[in-house]
Amino acid sequence: MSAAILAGLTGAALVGLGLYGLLTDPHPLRKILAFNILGSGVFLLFGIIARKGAAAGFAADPVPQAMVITGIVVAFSATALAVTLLLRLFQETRRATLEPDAPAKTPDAGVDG
Amino acid sequence: MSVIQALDIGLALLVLAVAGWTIAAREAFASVVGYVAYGLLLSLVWVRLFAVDVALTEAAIGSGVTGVLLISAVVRLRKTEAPAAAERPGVVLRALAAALCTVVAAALAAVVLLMPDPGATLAPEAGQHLGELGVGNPITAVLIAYRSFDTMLEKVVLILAVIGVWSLASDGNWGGVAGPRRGARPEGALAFLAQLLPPLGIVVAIHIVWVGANEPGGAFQGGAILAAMALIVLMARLTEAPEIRRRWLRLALIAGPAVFLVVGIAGFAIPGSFLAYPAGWAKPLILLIEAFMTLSIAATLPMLVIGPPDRPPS
Amino acid sequence: MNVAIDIFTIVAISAGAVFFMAGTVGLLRFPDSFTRLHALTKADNLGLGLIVLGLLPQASGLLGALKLVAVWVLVQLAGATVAQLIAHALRRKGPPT
Amino acid sequence: MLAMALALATTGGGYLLVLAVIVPVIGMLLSLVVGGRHAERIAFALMPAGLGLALAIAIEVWVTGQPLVYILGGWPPPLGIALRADGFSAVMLVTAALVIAAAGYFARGGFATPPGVAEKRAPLAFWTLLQGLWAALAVVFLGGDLFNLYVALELLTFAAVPLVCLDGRPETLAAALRYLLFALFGSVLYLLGAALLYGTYGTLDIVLLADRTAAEPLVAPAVGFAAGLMTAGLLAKTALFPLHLWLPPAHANAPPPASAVLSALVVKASFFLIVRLWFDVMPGLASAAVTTLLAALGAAAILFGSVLALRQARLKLLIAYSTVAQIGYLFLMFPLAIGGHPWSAEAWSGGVMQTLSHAFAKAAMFLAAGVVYEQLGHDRIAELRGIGRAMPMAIFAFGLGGLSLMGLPPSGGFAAKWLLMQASVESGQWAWAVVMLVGGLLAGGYVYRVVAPALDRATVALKAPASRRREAVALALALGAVLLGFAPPEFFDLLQIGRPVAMAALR
Repeated sequence: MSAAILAGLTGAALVGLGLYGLLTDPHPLRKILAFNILGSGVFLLFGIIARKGAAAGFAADPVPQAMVITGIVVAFSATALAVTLLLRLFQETRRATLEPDAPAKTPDAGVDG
Repeated sequence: MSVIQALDIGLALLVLAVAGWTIAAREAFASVVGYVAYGLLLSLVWVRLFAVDVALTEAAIGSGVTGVLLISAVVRLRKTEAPAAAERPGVVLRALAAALCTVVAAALAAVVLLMPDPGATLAPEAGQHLGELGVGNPITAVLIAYRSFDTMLEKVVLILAVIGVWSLASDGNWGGVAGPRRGARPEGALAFLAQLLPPLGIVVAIHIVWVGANEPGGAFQGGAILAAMALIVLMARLTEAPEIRRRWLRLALIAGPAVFLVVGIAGFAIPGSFLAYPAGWAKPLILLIEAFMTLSIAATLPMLVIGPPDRPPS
Repeated sequence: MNVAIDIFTIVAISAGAVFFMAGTVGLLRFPDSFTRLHALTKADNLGLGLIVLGLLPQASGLLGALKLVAVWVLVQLAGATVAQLIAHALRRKGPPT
Repeated sequence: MLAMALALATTGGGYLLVLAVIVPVIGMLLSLVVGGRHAERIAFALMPAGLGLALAIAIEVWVTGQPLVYILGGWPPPLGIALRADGFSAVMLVTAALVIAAAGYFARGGFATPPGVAEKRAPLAFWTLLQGLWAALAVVFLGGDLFNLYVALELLTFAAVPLVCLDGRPETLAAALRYLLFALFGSVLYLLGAALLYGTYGTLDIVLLADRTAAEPLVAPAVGFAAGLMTAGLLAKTALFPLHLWLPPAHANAPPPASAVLSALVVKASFFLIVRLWFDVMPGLASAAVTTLLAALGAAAILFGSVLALRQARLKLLIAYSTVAQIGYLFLMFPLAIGGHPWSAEAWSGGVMQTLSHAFAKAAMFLAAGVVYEQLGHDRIAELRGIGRAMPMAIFAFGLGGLSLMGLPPSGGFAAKWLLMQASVESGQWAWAVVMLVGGLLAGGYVYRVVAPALDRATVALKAPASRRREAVALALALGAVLLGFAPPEFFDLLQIGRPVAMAALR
């Protein structure tokens, strides 16, 4: 079994694990963690595709590898925005839940925000 | 089975075990610690896939900077774990979710295994133009030349994320020092490290950006190391974070995409195409863009980690 | 000559691995956090030191050797700092458990 | 083959596509650096430029009768990235420019930096994010590469989510976080599909992919799986039933100009990519089962969204649920417009028309609701009696928008639903026509719930003086939705330019 096939299987399993965490864990921070694991599984699949594209003296196809670098940076900024939102939500409500308790309680503040 | 193969399998199992721990751990803190270890192990997998550039990015950003962000968040959110645990779906739902995820993972594994090997590739095309670009690292060529539009937009994504994070400040604190108010000065050991490490880190970062043209490395990896240095200095409270209203901070944030755009628009005039480099000028222009991208990334990442300002401007 | 260098490398790295092993066993078996910390830092110190020492003769040129030493020094610094911080945090929390 | 060669080289006027993307990017970067009240000024200075560029692109596409292409950096696909504009992209760009300009004009004052203050949080965030969102939409409508489109989707998410919670109330924060998680989930599935496509074909360029999928008689399992993953991810972002849960709280709680842009444009961006995927990239894979499933979900969305809209107590939530329903109509075009049937062109025009007219109508309705809220201090439907006198233009705008949602003439919504219904009758797929009729009746119900009491002869106590300017903005958008109903035949010719089946017939 080559490293690439092994990495492909690992990537697929990571996607499954991340998906499970995203679906079942109620805590937003754990959902964010699961999203990151899901994402890294997807990146690994790019990695195996790059490895299978070894040609012309390169050990791997650089195009998908470059896409992964872009993807990692985007995933980080997504994590940062989500974590900051979550911390702010906690600061306001002392809770961290996505269930909108009473969305109709105070309607929006119009455009004067 | 060779030793290398056994090591590969061991590494894969370890990665999966730590990922499973991250998902299943009872306490969120343990889960975050697991995630940081997971990121480091994953970088080893990337090395095994002949993707050293990705391994560096994963270790620096995916594991390192993300780890700092998550650990500081999990400590502040400790009180919310028990109420959230009560919302956990029942066994039946979880079993259903597990079944669904298993099916997806199995299908994905099958699809990936069935893909042709050697598969479709752009490696020959990517390699063909390295000479005219004057760079030896094909990944740098993809990021700063062939698909430079992606890279430029991705930096805009980072800036929008900073604006999004800042927008979560309260009105009165707008313009103030970025990040939460910190308590007492931490112990001497951290301050010692924060004085010793940055000079070394800056040298390493510049080295990584510089060699990035020909070897693994580049703006993202180097910028992430600089960002880590900034974060250590901030954590040791050797200096305050800048106020977000500062013009120089904002210039540093946008420098990368701005230089990218200027070079790109100049391309309209000289080689005749947006984002194209004039013959013979590719290498210096790529280095120029990389330098400013590094600066912008080094400014952006700490802003995303430390969060919105928590006190009014002075 | 080459054989002697290779044997030196193998011996040094094996010794380093033993220290890492011991450190891991200590992490798992020691009774409280302070002693666990002690076990871990020793493994970092000596284990990594021996491995780097073993790899030095195999390094490609002076720059490679310097990088290896830099890795060791950086891990030392980070390890020592983190151990300090953890120990302080533990002391704030109360007596060792 | 001719079409292939055309799609891989820069065409005349192609530079307009680059400008359409970088003008808002430059505006966003400048606004952040200069800061303060200049952010608003820069946004306003660039809006006419953006609209002009969008119109220039539309005219260029219309005159040449061919899609515009720009090869970025001189690196042709598969290695490089191309920007392309066909008829659909061009009209979406114009619509985006108009709706964003209207929302911006509406937001003036509300998001102004007061005199004596160097910079305020909400205004700076609003004007920079609005320009970021605009840039993201331009890339979505013009991008020719699936990974580039992934970056565009992320740009869109990062610009849209903070807009939802600009006022910082807890329920908006929860809504924004939920929106963000759904959107990220959608992006990651999309990216996974893109990875599988790259692994199979070695390119992510839409035209090259279309050529390669068409050339292969048998599709690899990876391709089918990729299409499923990408569609599922994009559906989560489009909020098609049953993945709509995030939409009502997010759209109903955002500040009105943001709600208008989110409902009118942002959900359409991911819909646009679903259309690209199934019509351009892999039309061969769009079997009857796939298109029927999409349309069935659309039909369920129409019925479910409309019924829930009928039951809402708050005006903005009603409008948000109406968005859930109207998104459903978009998906009815899939079984009707795919393939080269005589009715396909009608269904395609109908689908595009629905996208455009809903954008104008829904933006008008959210802005009208913003006026109502601003003046009453609430938006409880039960207490709207008599507001028609206090703010006649806003209620008129709401009613005209509603007309378009119901599909009554004269309106763009009527044209859209008429075309879709005609196609469903001609193709013998009667069920969709019935759903559209029922949906129209239900829409009539929820619009009546608001308009009838508003026109009552009662007096209301206003908290704030009426802003005629804002009412006029809402009315102008609603008139846009009506005007679409008078679109000349040439307009429909424009929509057909670059339609994949039409191109295939040309080949």
